[in-house]
Amino acid sequence: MRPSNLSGVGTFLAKQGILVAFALFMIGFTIANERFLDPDNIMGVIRSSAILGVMALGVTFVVISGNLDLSVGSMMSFATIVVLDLHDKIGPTLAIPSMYAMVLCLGALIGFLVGYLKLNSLIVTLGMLSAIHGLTLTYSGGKNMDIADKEGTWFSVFGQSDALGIPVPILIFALLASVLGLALAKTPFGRKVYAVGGNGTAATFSGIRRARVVFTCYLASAFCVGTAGLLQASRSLGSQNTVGQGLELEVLAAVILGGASLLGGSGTIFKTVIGVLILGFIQNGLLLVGLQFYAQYVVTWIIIILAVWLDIAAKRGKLWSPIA
Amino acid sequence: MSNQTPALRLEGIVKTFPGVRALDKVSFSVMPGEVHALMGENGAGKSTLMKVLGGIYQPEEGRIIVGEQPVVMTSPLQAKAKGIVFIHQELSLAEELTVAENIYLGELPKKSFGRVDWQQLYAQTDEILGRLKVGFDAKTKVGDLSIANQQMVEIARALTVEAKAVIFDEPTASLTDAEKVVLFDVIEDLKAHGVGIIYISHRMEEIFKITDRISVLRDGHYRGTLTTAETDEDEITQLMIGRKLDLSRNASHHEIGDIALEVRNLSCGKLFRNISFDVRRGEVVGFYGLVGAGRTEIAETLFGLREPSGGEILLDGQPTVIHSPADAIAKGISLVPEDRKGQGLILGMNCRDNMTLPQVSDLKAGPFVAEGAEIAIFDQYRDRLDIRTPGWKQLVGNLSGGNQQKIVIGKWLSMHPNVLIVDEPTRGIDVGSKSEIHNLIRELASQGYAVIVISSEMPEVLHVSDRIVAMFSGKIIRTFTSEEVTEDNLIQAISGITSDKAA
Amino acid sequence: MEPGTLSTFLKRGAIWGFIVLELIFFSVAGEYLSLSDKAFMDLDNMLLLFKQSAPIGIIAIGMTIVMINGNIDLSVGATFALSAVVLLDSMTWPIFAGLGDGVIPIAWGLALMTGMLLGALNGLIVWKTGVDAFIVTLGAMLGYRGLVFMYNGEQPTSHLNWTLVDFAEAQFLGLHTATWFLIAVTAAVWFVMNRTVHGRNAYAIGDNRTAAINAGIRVGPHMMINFMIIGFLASLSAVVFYSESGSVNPNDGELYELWVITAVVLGGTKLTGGAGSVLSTLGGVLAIQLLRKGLGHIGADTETVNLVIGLILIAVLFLDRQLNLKGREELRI
Amino acid sequence: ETMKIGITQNNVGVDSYQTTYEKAFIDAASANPNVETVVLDAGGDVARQIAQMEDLIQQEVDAIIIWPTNGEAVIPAVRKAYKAGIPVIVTNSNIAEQGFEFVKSFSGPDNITQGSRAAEIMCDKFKDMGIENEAEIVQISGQPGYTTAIERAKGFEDRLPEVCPNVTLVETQPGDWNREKSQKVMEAFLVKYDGIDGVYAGDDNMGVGALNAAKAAGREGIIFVGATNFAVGYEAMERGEYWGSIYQSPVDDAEAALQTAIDVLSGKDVPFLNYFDTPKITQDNMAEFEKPVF
Ligand SMILES: Nc1ncnc2c1ncn2[C@@H]1O[C@H](COP(=O)(O)OP(=O)(O)OP(=O)(O)O)[C@@H](O)[C@H]1O
Ligand SMILES: Nc1ncnc2c1ncn2[C@@H]1O[C@H](COP(=O)(O)OP(=O)(O)OP(=O)(O)O)[C@@H](O)[C@H]1O
Ligand SMILES: [Mg+2]
Ligand SMILES: [Mg+2]
Repeated sequence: MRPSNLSGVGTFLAKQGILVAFALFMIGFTIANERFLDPDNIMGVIRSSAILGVMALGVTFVVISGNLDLSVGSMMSFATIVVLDLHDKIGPTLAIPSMYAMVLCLGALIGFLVGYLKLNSLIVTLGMLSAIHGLTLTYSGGKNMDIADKEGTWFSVFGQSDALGIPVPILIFALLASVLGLALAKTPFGRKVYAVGGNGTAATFSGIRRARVVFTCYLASAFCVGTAGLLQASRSLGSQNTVGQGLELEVLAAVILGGASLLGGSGTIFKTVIGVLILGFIQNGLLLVGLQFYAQYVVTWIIIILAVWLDIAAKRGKLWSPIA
Repeated sequence: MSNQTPALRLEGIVKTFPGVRALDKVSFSVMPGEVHALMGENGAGKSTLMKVLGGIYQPEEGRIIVGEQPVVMTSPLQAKAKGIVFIHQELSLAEELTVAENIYLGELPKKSFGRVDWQQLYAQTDEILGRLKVGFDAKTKVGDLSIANQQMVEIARALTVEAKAVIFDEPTASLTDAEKVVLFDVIEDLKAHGVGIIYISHRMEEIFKITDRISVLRDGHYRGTLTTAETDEDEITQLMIGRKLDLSRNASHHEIGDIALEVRNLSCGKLFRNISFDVRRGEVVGFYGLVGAGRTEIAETLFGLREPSGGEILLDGQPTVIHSPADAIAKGISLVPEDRKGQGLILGMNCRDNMTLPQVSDLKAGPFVAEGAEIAIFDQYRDRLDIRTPGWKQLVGNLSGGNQQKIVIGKWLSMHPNVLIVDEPTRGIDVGSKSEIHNLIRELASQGYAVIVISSEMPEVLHVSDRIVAMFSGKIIRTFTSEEVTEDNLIQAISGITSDKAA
Repeated sequence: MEPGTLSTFLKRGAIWGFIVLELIFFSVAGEYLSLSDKAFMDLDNMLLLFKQSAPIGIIAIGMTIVMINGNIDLSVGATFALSAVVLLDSMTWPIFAGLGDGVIPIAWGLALMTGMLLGALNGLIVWKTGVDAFIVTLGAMLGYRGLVFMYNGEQPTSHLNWTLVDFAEAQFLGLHTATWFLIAVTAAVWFVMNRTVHGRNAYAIGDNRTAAINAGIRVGPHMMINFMIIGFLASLSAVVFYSESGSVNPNDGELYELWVITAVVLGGTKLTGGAGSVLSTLGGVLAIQLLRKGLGHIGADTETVNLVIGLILIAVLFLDRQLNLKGREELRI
Repeated sequence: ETMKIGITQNNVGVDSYQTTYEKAFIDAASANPNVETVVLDAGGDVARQIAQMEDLIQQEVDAIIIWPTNGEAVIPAVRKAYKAGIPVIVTNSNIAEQGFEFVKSFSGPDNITQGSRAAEIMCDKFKDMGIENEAEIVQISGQPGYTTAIERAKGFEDRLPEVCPNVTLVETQPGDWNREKSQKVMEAFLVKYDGIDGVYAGDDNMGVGALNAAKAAGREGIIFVGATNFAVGYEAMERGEYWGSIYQSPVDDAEAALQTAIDVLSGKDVPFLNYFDTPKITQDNMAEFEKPVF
């Protein structure tokens, strides 16, 4: 076959449409309000996106494996409440691993149901959304959970302190993104995740233990959710039962904005991070511009569609869909 | 014929994909009432040319002329309106719908209020199915049919409209002989009605049997047109691959070793019963039978995909239970499945990753996949199987059908299994590569592998096998050695005519 | 047999079996746990069940066809609210002042138009841009909600018209007005999906879009029609519900999309498209409503309700899978 | 003879006020041997609340207490109960006037007054500090669309110009009763405005969220005022970081509602508007109040 020439720039645009979209928004907001590019603001946005971002990393695995996870929001509330409660009961050093253990158990349950029993992930995780919310309410008795001694605990390091001049949540997000990004892109396990999501039957025929892969993806998701809960708890040292409510859709939006297909088999951690940042900066930028929250809704709607449209239009080389 | 106007004509067609110039100024025409073969190696551009004709792809250059009118076709709908019917190489069916709805997909008969006229639909469908002499009816769900029967549903679409031209893109790849006969009758019939037929196939005997002329493509270029009656296989292959083929069997006389795989009284529900056979190292055992005979199911059971309801499997004399494909692979069994799109490949993944998928856990550099080793494996089998792709990064879904099949074969060969099971290994593969794959199978045997070949092509089974197991309706009728077997007694056995039963 | 007949109905029987289980359980448990002297399976209570299922049910029927078509619509909750705002607000517009109760059909018409337009907008975007319906409607879920708030700030939009309330509360042949609408919608959509060319093409598109395109089906318009139908049904649901309640909060209908999708999937419709049945969706809706009602009947508290509803959803799915297992000889994939 | 009382609440679990209310209600009911209760929760969904009203009517309870999700949408459902001869008591936030003829009594706090008291707290503090002529404030309101949120914002916005005409309210954004959301909103406010002197939040949960944002950004001296004092707010006041709020007890709220229902059923005369008092609480007078339990 003789290769036909595509210009380097064209290929780059086609592959990274989402990055281009991202750059455009940043420019737009900067024109609208010069404080937008203030380093403090940028740091602030990334820091407050970190919690959503950490969750999105795990969900990326689940989505690439061809499944959904709508339970992350309520599981994050659970993690936050549990770690705050245990903080006062058994101290932070034990509270953190105990919280992770509980959250991983929930992840394992979902992974078992979806992976091994092959139940539909949308319904299973929607069911878990509701069930875990019930669990959280039962656990906390429906009350806010607050750490008694807010000044005297080192627990706040995860959410509130800086290291190397960078807020710790951002460092944790970056670290997790690098580790999970490498795991997905470079390890045999990552390859299997793509295979299972791309064509589960063919993956099975290739000797991949599909159930195990799906199970592990949900464990990864649960681990990320636990981390998000930890960051959340540490950031505010107190929480409502509903702290994570509704985050599932935001997380999903970020993952999809990053270009992962809901059908599975495509997406990357890097793009998810971009998706998370886009959402974070849109929210922040619109607040800075001073739009009413409902005007923000409308603008977010338009931006989400434009961003994804730009992305796929660049990939297919045509603005309009060829569908008749 | 030459003083007539062609039914349709393509002139100077150019079509490129990222990294591939699939068609380079190709011209081609078909006369009314002519069966015109389109031949070429895998990836030569046959399907692409036909997709241009069918309105699925738009060419960058060139014209399409239907009758005497140049036309621009931007959608399949327009092609259909111009009387061009396209029977696709890859099945293009809605599995949840019925046979009738699939045959009339896009043109269901209407009554008032946009209602479907079911009576008319079923009447028309029954008539068509009657002509095709198939064993299923109009109301069957397509997803419940075997691949072969699904192919017949595709073919049935050719009979639904007043066609000027019908394109058959490898219609026989998954048909058995009996169904082929029906198909050829249909083609004769269309021909008699003055329809121009474009027929793509890699099977020489079919080409000689039904076509009038043969056009050949190579690497996206038009290579010439031959009159079937005046040519022979050698000339065609020469044009296709630029050299002559040596079709003789490598008479490598090697030692037949110990029994690698033995199956005793294996049963699986209603799918097959009391199956007993063995395969020795260095031996190729062919399985031959009609569609639905249960060969694929045996293979799937051996590969851990089905739970046997009775019987025993012994590997190297040791009774084993095979729990899953992963388990089977660990025990040295490989399976090249018959459905390459559904079971063999991950279309959205690149060539290299597909090929190394079963061994990806073993190819490690530290915690990561050793991509260099992967590329080496890919390169080795690309050369060996002559896979046409711009590079390992190409998505498998963008390869031609035959090249996809080669990826699947490469994937399993690279595992160096003790027992290799290949199910319809050369479906859709061009003559050159086919003989290459046959040689490869023989060679593997000579290296001491035990090989099972399931095929619906009698020449293939006869060509590669040391022994042939004939199956009918879930049972083994007879096992032939290569000395005993003849075409006649094999056909008898697989049709359920039990004259002498010696298994 | 044509598609959509009794046998397919029974084959997807898990949801109906589950409804029977629920009825038995709550009847028995109600004897011990309920304060009420009335039986759970009291006729009036069952009639109420249908009525209370209508708001979600009518939308779920629409979601079934969109999902069969291979798409999804997450914006239904917002469409529901926006149509309600139009319905209630238009009755107070000065131009209609002279009409008295004659404004009612006009307000209905306007609300239904609103839903259809919003649906058409979604459909058009999906069709023309090729962006996945999930993303388009996820965006629209926010965007349409924003429009609701823009309309009236954060205030509820209200207009109580007692004629309308009386009509909505009426019972004809024992069934409430809302129930009649639910039945009519189910029947009409069943007809469209199983008897018309549009319906069958919608199945084909969801099943195998490439095949549909290759067969010359115009995929775009069919998808758009289905989005218009679901938009219409979301506003019909609003019309039925708000005729009776007369006031809409700007965040009404939030999370409806998730409950609607749950009902549809419980009814056996595939998320990937191509398969699904309107009648089974009705079963899914009834099962969820029955669960809520039953838990209220036996006095379960908030935590328990959340916990149980979640676990039951999963249990139904499990039950359905067990019923549909083809046996040991099935391919293990 | 026992009284069967049904209650349909707004959205238990969304914040601890409602949860504490539910607990207190159940406790109060079980302390009274003559009362049996059916406790339902609408989860914030009007449709579900109307269905619950219908169910309660169908179960023939003796009285119904409703915490309306929407003060107008529930009127027809309330009318149904009225027609069925079941007395209805509205709790916490009232229904619209059109429905008054179908209910026996309203019991709860006066949200408008709460809002205006919060404005007074804020203004008084600014006067103390001597910045009542230049102060700039921002508002973080409750869940958009909820009566309580609307009324508290309205009370505040109407009263503020009366007491402190020169204080400017520069921007209002909703915090959805959510501490985390409120923290994000405040972060953006801090970037956008350099001179914020005061923050009014629809409840202390959100107020503390805003406080956390200010602390993280190292901005001191901002006056935080909430409405509905939560334990977190009380603690922040103890630490001197948070200025004041409105003291409102869900236990009082729940007990008042139940008592009203019992009184109605026992044929006693009850006033139609049965407000319980919600006093101002600031760092100055907080010693007079117990720390809230929620
Ligand atoms: N969608 C696509 N994107 C990129 N390359 C493509 C695409 N479709 C086809 N090609 C390339 O175009 C060339 C011609 O493919 P085509 O399918 O026409 O071959 P073919 O002659 O039909 O082969 P076969 O006999 O194997 O079916 C191949 O190299 C193939 O990889
Ligand atoms: N006429 C038919 N109608 C419906 N289903 C059929 C029919 N023929 C076969 N099947 C189904 O196909 C299965 C057999 O498949 P298959 O054709 O793969 O068998 P096989 O012996 O491997 O043949 P081949 O390898 O030629 O395809 C059976 O389980 C049966 O359910
Ligand atoms: Mg081809
Ligand atoms: Mg087979």
